[in-house]
Amino acid sequence: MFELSKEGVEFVKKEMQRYETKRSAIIPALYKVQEENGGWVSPECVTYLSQLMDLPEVWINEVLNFYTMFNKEPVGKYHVQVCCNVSCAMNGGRELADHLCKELNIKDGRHSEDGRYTLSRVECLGSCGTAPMMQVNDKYYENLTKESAVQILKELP
Amino acid sequence: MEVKVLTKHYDKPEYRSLEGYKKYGGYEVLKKALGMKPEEIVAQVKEAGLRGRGGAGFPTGVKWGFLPNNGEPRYLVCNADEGEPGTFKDRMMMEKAPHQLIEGMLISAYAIQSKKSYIYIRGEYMEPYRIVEKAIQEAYDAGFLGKNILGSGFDHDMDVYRGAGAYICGEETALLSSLEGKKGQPKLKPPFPAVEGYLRKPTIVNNVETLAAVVTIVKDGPKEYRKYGTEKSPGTKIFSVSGNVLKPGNYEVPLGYPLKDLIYNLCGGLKPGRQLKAVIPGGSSAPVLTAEEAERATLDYECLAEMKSMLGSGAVIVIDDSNCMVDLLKVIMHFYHHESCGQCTPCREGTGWLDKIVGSIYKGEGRLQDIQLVEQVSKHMMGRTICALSDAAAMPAISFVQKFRSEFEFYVREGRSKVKEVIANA
Amino acid sequence: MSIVHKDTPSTKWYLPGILSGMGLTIKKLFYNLFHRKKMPTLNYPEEKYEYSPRFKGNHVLTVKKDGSLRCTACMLCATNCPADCITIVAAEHEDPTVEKYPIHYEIDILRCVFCGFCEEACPVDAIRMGPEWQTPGLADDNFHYDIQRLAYRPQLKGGILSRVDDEERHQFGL
Amino acid sequence: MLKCKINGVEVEVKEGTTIIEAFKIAGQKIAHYCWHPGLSVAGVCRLCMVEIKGQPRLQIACNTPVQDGMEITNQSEQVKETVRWGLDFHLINHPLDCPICDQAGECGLQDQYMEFGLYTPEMAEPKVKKHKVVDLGSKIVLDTERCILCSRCVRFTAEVTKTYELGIFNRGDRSEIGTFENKPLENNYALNTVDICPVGALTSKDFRFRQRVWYLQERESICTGCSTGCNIKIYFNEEGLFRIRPVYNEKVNGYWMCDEGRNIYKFVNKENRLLKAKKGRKGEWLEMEGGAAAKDVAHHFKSLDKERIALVVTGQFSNEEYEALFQFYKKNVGNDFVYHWINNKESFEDFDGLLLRGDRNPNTKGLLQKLEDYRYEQTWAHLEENLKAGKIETLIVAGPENPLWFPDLKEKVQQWGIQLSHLIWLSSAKVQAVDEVECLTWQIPLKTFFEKDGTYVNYQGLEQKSHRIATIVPGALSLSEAAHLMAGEEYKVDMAPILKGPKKNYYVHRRGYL
Repeated sequence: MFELSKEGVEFVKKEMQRYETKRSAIIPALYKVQEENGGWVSPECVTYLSQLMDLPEVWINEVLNFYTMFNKEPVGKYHVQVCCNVSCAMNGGRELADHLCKELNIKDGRHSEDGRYTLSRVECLGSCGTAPMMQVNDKYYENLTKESAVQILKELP
Repeated sequence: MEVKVLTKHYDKPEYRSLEGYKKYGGYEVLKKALGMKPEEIVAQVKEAGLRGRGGAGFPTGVKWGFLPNNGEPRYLVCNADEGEPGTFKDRMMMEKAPHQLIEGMLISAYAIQSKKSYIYIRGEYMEPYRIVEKAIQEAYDAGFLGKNILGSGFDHDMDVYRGAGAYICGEETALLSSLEGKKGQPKLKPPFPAVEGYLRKPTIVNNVETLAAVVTIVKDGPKEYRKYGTEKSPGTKIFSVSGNVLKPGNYEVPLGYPLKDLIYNLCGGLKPGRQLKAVIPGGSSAPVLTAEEAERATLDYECLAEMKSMLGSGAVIVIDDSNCMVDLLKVIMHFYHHESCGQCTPCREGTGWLDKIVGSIYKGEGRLQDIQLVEQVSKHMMGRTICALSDAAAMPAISFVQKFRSEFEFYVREGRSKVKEVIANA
Repeated sequence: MSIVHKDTPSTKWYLPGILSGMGLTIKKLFYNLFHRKKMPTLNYPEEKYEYSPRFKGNHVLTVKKDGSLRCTACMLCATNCPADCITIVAAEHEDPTVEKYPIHYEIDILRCVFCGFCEEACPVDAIRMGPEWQTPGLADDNFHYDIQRLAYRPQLKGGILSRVDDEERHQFGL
Repeated sequence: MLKCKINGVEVEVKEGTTIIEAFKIAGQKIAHYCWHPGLSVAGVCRLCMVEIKGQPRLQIACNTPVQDGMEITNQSEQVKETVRWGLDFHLINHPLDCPICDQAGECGLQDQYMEFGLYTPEMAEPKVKKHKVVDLGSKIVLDTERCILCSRCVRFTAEVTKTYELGIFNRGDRSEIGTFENKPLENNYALNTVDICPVGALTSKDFRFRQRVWYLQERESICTGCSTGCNIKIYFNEEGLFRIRPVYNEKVNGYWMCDEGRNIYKFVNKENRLLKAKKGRKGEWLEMEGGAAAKDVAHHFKSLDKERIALVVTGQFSNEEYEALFQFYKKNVGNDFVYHWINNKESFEDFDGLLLRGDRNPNTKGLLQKLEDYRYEQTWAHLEENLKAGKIETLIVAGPENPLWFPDLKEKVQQWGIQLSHLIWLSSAKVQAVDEVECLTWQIPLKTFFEKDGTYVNYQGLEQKSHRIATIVPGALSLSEAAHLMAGEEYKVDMAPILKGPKKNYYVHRRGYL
């Protein structure tokens, strides 16, 4: 059974006050839950959040399933998102993703075998001028080459 | 040449903080604006002919004029959900000059007499989110936000809201849905957000660049603003250039600037030995221009509309002859398939269908009639839905197929790309 | 209508008629004795005539690869039947990919006019009209053919495979 | 009032009317899936496109208000082309499993395809796979592949019942209707979502696979499940009744009805009915026709002590029947031992806020009025007292149509069997307890609301007429017929046509083509 930490509960309560409707707090609350649940939101989290926020589970689940930044399944310690949209594709974003799959031992196209990395090919991240690029968790890495990307990922703690 | 009006001080790192911003005349315009009547500011913006920089190009002053006078609380929302492939100007503006945005929002909020505003930032922009959040805190501490701002009796609260990854939230009504904590699905129009928006209250949604431009208009007056640009598209605009150019990046140029100059002068041209093949002038949803059209095009709303394309958000994607158009269309179609919110049937099913057709052509399993089918499906997706996402998907599809038909036909017949062939031969 | 019989020599004297008739019989007898393979008659019931496969005889319910009934109980055959001779009772199948199947399928063969409309109406090739045509029986025999008889009678040797396969269709996403 | 022209037909509509409503007023056909008059406007199916003179872009009719002097058409080539493509967009990912879909025959996609489609599909790509046969509790099965995401059901649970069970998850063509973690959709109005679903995505477990809809006839009637008196449509054929759906009535039920009310058809079907009249007592019953039994009662009546007779009535009958029964009682018995049997005293005044009322009788109000008219003012306690004291020997009981809603039925009947010497039991339902009584009993089968004409007064005091449709149990009498026959009068028993023979394809009958 998932439960937020005391500080997390306080954060959600505060967010519910912060906006005009408490429904607006769903997205921040889901971010918090995702952070505390190891990078993804499980159905139990939704049930828990629905009780905490006193909102129908369906509302939370709809939001959870609509937005791409909420993970519906467990992810590795580093969620590597490689942009494969037009500008990046033209500058080798897709090849970079394939290369990373190979280098990081990602067989099924999602998770590396040691569970450290999860790779997803995502749509435009708004860094087209510095293509190709990737986002690891919150942080942007731009103007990559195959070698530099691997190096960056390998050097992560 | 670049004309730096908005981006004048962007090269100075201290411009990001309140102190640095004030050093270069920050918040002086706000003082001036608070001394004016709200109607005067609206009139000035109207006179300056400022058009929305987010994509649709709707005149900002006219939009403000739609607000009903029914005494209901009004909201101002800044659309910083920059998701259009090829666009990265708002990110730069928020990172480099958050206070410029806040000042612009304060002036706009005063002009429309709104007491509460939100900045909706796309979820992936964690860095800009932190910067803007910090800037707002600074502004509160300095008394630029909150009760009785600068002793004028004008109260205003500002907050940031972080999205969670949905291109469609860049559409204003979808953004408002998202802000209400719902799925980011566009709402039916009418009623327009200016009448019934956030929480069914009158709401104005403006792009980051638009709101920042309000500062310069109020600062120098509409006449000065009109000095740049053309008659119908006045002012300067930031263009995000990406793709196969040597120096991609954001460039502020007056509207009406020739596209050719942007590519070859400011951006350093193409890689050596490459020919220009096509240019997407306004983000991935704008119809593509051929090289020949790109030579003629000037960057303003009218010229591009005449060429059946659009200025959009000002994201210029330059494509050279090493790219296969089938491949690029597949990437673009996959994007719209991924991002359709699923509300209206033509868009929900049409984007998926286009993605599958183009995908099967790409895999070499296409039929000749598929090319025509792409056109037909796109044609019937256009103008049939609540928001413009289905148009945004249909327009590139139609233009790609029409302008590069021979390439598509070659691909269908041979099951491989013409371009790679050409390059190999060369 | 009245028939006028006129006496002619050939009818007045019966002997020529008998002789010519006997002549034909004897000719055929000898012909058949020497050309036994060309004989047009069969020694029914020891010998049976094979009709073409397109003959609309007794109904067959086809089966899937696993031997279960192909029929989805859509009732289109029953709806289309001009003689109202098909009765189907549908039920929910345990397997969600099958969803609906008939627990009871009955054709009143004495009402059936063998028009073949059921075969035409069937969307999944579940009912066909086979080449069998002998349906003798006594008055108290059961002429309501049930699933057992329609799909698994011994003559069918474990059932006839349907041409329409769900798995293949799902594979191609149809 | 605004004037507008719809396909050339001039109509006047109220201010604020949308074009689609004007189309309905003008009696013109318009394709639509997501719009439902009882729900908010979603505007997502994009099928109700119309061309307005002077506007270059096609507009959706459901969200565009009529303005004075508008000329609107949906017959132009442009609109037809658009609707055809709109339909194609709906169909490209539709699984086309009509053979096993319960909606086939009343499906919006089929109807519109016959109207606008009739083309060869151009979709050559694989369809999107989603979940099939999702169990949504005891009432409903969901098939997300068939779903066209019109969001009617989602809006229903959000706006009408406010229970928020359903939602649309994911986005683009991966969107799916569903409940959170397959939680059951169990509210008492859930089956309305099945009614409003324009395709076969939501199907009712109760009706699932029992009949193809073209084998069903439909007739309007009044629900006798509670004192609200919802207007209903009964679907039946020669094999019996199969389902009930609501019919719009602004004053009574709007567009909806409760799920409990939908079950009343079960008490009309033969399995739960008293099929033959019986005379005798436990273990020694003599079967006879209803009329004969009533006449036998009349014959026997003379030998009974009139002062020791009492009448028990329930609120399940029509005004006309009460009138005839009380007339009979007044003339032939004359005492005022008439008692109103209230089934569920504790929950009698309950109301769930939407439609369902605690008073599970269709005509309590009518009965009370008639009791007042005849000045029958005895209380139930009085009956119990008299029974205990042995002052009553014979009881005439006009029993319930639906025994489920009379929880005290068994106990009462057993008690009467001991206390009485004669019981005259009038009811349409098969009641096990009555078969086991020890006193001399006549059981006379009655007609249900489906088989007789009658007026019912609902809780608001609104009189609603229900008409006879067909006969299920041929020997049954209405309460008034029974009353006349028990009085010894010669009376002709009238009957609606009996349901027999093989079922027919009623679509051919109704539309003239298949």
